Amino acid sequence: MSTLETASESPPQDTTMDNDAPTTPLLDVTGLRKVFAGANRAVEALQDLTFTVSRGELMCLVGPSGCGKTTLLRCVSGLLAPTTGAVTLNGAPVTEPPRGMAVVFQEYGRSLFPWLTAWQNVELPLKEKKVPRGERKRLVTEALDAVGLTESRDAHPWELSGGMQQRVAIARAVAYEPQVLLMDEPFAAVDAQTRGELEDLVRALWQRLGVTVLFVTHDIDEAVYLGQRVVVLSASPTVVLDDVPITLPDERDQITTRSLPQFAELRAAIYELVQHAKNGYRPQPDTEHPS
Amino acid sequence: MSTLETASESPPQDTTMDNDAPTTPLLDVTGLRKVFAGANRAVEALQDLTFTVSRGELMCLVGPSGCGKTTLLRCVSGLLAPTTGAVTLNGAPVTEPPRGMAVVFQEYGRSLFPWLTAWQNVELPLKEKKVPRGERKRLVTEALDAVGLTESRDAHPWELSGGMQQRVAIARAVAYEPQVLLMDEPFAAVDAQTRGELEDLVRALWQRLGVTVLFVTHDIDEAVYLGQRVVVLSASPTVVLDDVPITLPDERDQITTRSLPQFAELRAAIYELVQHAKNGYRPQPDTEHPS
Amino acid sequence: MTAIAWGRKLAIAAGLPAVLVGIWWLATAGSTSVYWPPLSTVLETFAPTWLEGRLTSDVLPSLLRLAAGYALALALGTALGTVIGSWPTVRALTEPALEFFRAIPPPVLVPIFILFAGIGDGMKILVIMVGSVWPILLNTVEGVRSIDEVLRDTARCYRFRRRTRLVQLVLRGASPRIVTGARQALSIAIILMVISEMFAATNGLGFSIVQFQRSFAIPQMWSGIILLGLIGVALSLIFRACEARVLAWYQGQRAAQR
Amino acid sequence: ACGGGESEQAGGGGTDEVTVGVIPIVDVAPIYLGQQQGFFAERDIELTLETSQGGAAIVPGVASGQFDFGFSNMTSLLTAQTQDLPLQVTGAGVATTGDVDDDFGAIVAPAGSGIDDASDLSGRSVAVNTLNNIGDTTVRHTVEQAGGDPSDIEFVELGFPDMPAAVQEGRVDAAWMVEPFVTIATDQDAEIVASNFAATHEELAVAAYFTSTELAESDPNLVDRFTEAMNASLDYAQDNPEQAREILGSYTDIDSATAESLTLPEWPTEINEESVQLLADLAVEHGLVESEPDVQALLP
Amino acid sequence: MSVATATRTPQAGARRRVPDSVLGLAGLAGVAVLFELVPRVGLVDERYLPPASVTATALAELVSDAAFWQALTSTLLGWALGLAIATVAGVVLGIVIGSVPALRAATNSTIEFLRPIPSVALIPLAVLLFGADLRSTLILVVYASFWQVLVQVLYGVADVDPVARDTARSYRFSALSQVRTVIWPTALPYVMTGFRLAAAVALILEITGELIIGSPGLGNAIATAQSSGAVATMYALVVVTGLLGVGVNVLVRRTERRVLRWHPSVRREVAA
Ligand SMILES: Nc1ncnc2c1ncn2[C@@H]1O[C@H](COP(=O)(O)OP(=O)(O)OP(=O)(O)O)[C@@H](O)[C@H]1O
Ligand SMILES: Nc1ncnc2c1ncn2[C@@H]1O[C@H](COP(=O)(O)OP(=O)(O)OP(=O)(O)O)[C@@H](O)[C@H]1O
Ligand SMILES: [Mg+2]
Ligand SMILES: [Mg+2]
Repeated sequence: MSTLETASESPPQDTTMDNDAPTTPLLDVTGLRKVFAGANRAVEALQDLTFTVSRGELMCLVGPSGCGKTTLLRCVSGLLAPTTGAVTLNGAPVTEPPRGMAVVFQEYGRSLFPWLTAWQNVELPLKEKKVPRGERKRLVTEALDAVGLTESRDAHPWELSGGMQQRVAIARAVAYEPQVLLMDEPFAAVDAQTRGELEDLVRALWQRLGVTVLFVTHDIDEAVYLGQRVVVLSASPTVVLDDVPITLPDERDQITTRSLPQFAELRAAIYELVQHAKNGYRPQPDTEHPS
Repeated sequence: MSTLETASESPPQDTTMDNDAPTTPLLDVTGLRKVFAGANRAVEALQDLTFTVSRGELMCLVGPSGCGKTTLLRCVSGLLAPTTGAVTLNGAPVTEPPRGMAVVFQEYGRSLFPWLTAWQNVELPLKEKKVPRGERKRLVTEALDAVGLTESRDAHPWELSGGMQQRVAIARAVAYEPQVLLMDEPFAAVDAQTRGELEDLVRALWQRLGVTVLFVTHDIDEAVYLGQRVVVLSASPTVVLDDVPITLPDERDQITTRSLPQFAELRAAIYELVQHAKNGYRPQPDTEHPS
Repeated sequence: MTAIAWGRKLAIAAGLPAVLVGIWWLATAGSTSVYWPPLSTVLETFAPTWLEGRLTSDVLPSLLRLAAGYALALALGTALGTVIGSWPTVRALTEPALEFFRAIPPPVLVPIFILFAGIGDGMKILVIMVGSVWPILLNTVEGVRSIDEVLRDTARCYRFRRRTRLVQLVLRGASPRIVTGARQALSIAIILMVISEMFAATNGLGFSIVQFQRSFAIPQMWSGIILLGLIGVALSLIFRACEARVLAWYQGQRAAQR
Repeated sequence: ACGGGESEQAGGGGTDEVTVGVIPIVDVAPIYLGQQQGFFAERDIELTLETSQGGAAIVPGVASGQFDFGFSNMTSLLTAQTQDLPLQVTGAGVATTGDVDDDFGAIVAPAGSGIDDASDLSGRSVAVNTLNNIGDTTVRHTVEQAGGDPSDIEFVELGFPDMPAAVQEGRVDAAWMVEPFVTIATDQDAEIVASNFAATHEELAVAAYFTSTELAESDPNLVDRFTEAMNASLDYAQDNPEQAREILGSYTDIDSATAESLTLPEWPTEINEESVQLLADLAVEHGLVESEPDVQALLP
Repeated sequence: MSVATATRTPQAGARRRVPDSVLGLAGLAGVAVLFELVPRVGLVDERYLPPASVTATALAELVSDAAFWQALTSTLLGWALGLAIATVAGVVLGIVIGSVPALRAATNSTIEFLRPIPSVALIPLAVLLFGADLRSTLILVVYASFWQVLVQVLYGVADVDPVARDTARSYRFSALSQVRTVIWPTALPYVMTGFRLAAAVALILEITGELIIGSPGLGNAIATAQSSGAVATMYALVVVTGLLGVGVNVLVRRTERRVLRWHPSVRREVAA
């Protein structure tokens, strides 16, 4: 599996996000609250979320099922208006999807255009970005190759297995070379081996392009392996339970990193946090860690 | 989380499957081959699969993404006609979905009826099975409770998170009390903690009702933890790569079982097999294990 | 496809019509009723009535007007439907007014069309268009409204330009329903082709049928009705060929064995 | 109301229910008047009048026995006769005034159009309500008699109500219309070019009441009573034009001013056979029918 | 095209306070103004297309006339009856034909043959069978509107999600339950559209039938007004038919908002 070796040839990046000093937070989420008011039930999905993400950071989000990770990602991407609170990207409030952002949706199957082949699905956003034809062809080929779908490039989504569909969605985001990458359980449907390869793909992309990544996952090993930071969310109504810095070396490797004792420690700590979250533990105001 | 304690009250089971001696294989898959012939491409998803599953067995299926696990499950369930080969259930060839079978589809989102609430989705198959009202109510309540969705019972699928949708699909299968249960990556969208609970739910159901379970997963730990046997499939075009018996004690437990040295061994062996499969290794005729 | 498969297909398609024609033939065989002439008589009059000159003098002009009216309806219906389906406000604003016009019988509207478009082909094309635009419009609106949200979000995230969004998301997403509407509009257009020729016409298929009817040339009238039906079948075959191209992905998806 | 065959004999003391298909125009004023005056009730006929847009619905209705009687123009009846429809004329309906300057049907052209008499119509477009019917045959005949060439007139089919507008806006060069549209059009600066009915034959029988041969044979008594009542009505209308104008308001929406000024037709009780033969000849000549209609058989 | 943005952002939510009914009335008022202006500024002659105000006066006269209400009632009755028959027949046959592929293949050519035959061409036949009474018009109404429903239902049935269909099959839903629980809900949006189309077509045919055959009703009144040159009265009647159409649509939309609450088209607009 190639890892997009052609880093140096990537096109000049969109400038909208580069006009700030590199240390300022790129993304600022303040007091975010979202209530879904349906006809017969109102659900407070997010109660009060506040955190920041610096430029070029790789942050993982974990939390119990249904706690509001998808909702948070949709607010950050400007697809959903929060009930109160604000999302600021690069100093500007986010009201619609910002330029240079790519999202891998949890509902990967529905996010692919059924009338386009795998190749066309990956290519379309590049066309939109006005990437010249030759460059486009290279990016699409590489992305499909990186996710192992070279042979299925002419298949329509409904001719692909679940995992293959998900990989098309990943290839689309990867080929787009975004500045901000939001991924919502992107590897849920692929096998362990492929998963490892895709994890390395994301890290390679992140290191090569300096992308800021928000990565939602249920796999705690994955969160620890990938992230620089892991934010743990409480159960619904959701607040931030903890923000764990991952102090592993930057050069990571599926075998060695995962066998570090530090890895096991972090893993255990976060597992315990999620368990707490699942069981309804909520931080008291001014309390930092669960007992 | 309750574990459907009311085992003794379950209704008398359908008799179609009980007329054989308990040692005969319940399910017999012979020379199964499936070619998808599209307009511009033909894919040989399954090349030649042969295996049997005994009554009351819990078998896990693993294999690289896109190798044909879903296709296999669909052939077994009678939803898809194989190109050649045969599936026999209880001595009778399977040509349409047999009685007393439940399937949890990989595309959980699309398998829920959007016009019904979570409760109604779970209840509908029971209505079809003519389960009396009171009994039905009990089964649905218990199943939703077991997957932790008691509070969202009146929500429509699109008001639920991905993991919640998947749990509704699981609850539907569980409440149905099937004799054969086919599950296609049923826990892909739920968090680690919930996943463990659901694994225990499936094992409890299996032990209580003597269900025969075919369980597709990407998580090798899960396959080892759950199964009595793990069948490893090769990459496409697919054959059976290996059939690993899981020699763990029948009483399993998330903490102790997973920390058994035997668990780690099995896990490592299967991981290696999948890796082989992924890299295109195929068994030579009369060769049993990869080097 | 093999010859046998083709044969089977043909047999299935032609089976029921053959039975129905047989019944018709038998039921009217000895008929003396002026209005139900024997089918044999109708068929005998078919060739002399239509094949000797009327094909170019009446059928062709009708078909040309039909094509023009239908094409306009298709363009207008899709365009308007896309706009109305995309913005709920536009829909709320225009829907009652459109429903108002939709409920008015075309024959009653003809005098107004004559006022604006005269009595030539323009008026007839207008009648065909106005009558057949509705199924396309309604279906387009509903199709656009029900496009999958995740797909919409995807398009927004990747910041598709208006044009791309229109073509790749809205139109293609709604295309199964647009095609449904177009299919329905086709037969309505044929009906309106006849109705439009009841006003200020001097030639045309509908005109001829009405003339036969008025001069009590019943077998000829029946042969005209049969011709209309045949045209309907032929056009629907053409339509299906187009549909198979435009909706290949959709039909594949719905038939997909997964 | 349907099924004339079942109607009992008047001798039985019952009343016959009779349905008549008519067109809501000036021509049928007598039957409404007769109904009002009780001419039908006197003869044990309970009359129901059903309005249709034209002969296209009335002729089949009568032929199939759904209407007992109907009202239609003579050329339609002649055409139906050649197609072997079992119809029988029972009595006169309406006829031309015979006055070429003042008839209830006329060819009308915009003022100053250069069309001064019928011969000027050659090469022009003329609107008629239905093609290949009494309108265009009589117009052709009129043009021919005036010395023009009828072969290159372009006839256009247009409903009477749309004609005044079409003439005024120049969509057609001229139009053949009947009352009240002649009055409406002339009120709007159009001019009468010729009166085609009167010019064709001064006693032209334009339309008639008719029934099916079946009813005529099975219940001649009823047919006779209907014809008697009808003739009484025609005479009454002929003698009381003011009442005829008045009754228009009951079954049409013609406004009263127009009703006052429009030209009423003649309502004789006799059908001028010679004029019908002329219509038959014209129908043959202009290719409306393939065979010679049997005028004798059609008329009572 | 900012398809979805409008409803999502909170500002837009605040802007869209104006209720739909008000917007709809505004739209109708716009049409009325147009029809007032077009003849007034002399685009067409007032005598042939009277301004809206003149038509309104004629309409006011009409509604005070008992005969008008009689005509309206018989039109509505014939229309409702025909529409009901056509809808039920169209839905039932559509589901049966649509869910049995062999039937679909066998009937296809026949359906395509019958559909384009204009109801108007059937008028002589209808008259022949039933004369000028209600049933003739009823036949026309049913014949014409039946196809509207049928075709929509056929396409609706074809729209069933394969995964949902498989779910129903795997739980061994009986054929009838599959229709009730999977096919019907999927086809429902199509049925709605079919019904809306059929409602208008039925009204059109009811009125055209009355117009030409002469069975009692609004159409007959229009014919009388037409042949008397009473232009304003005629347009007043036309306005009435148009308003009937608007009324029907309001009802359908209401129903839709109730029964299609789960459908993306509705839930996006109601919730968000
Ligand atoms: N459109 C909606 N209408 C109503 N409630 C909603 C809607 N979308 C989400 N919710 C509710 O909001 C809560 C959070 O949902 P969300 O999808 O963000 O969870 P999640 O963290 O992504 O879960 P998962 O890991 O299972 O995907 C859930 O309780 C869900 O029921
Ligand atoms: N309807 C179809 N038409 C054509 N090809 C198909 C179709 N369904 C599946 N395939 C192909 O068959 C192969 C096996 O697909 P399948 O869905 O069974 O894989 P899988 O093992 O379930 O994978 P995953 O773990 O990713 O879900 C894939 O290569 C896929 O592209
Ligand atoms: Mg989620
Ligand atoms: Mg799969």
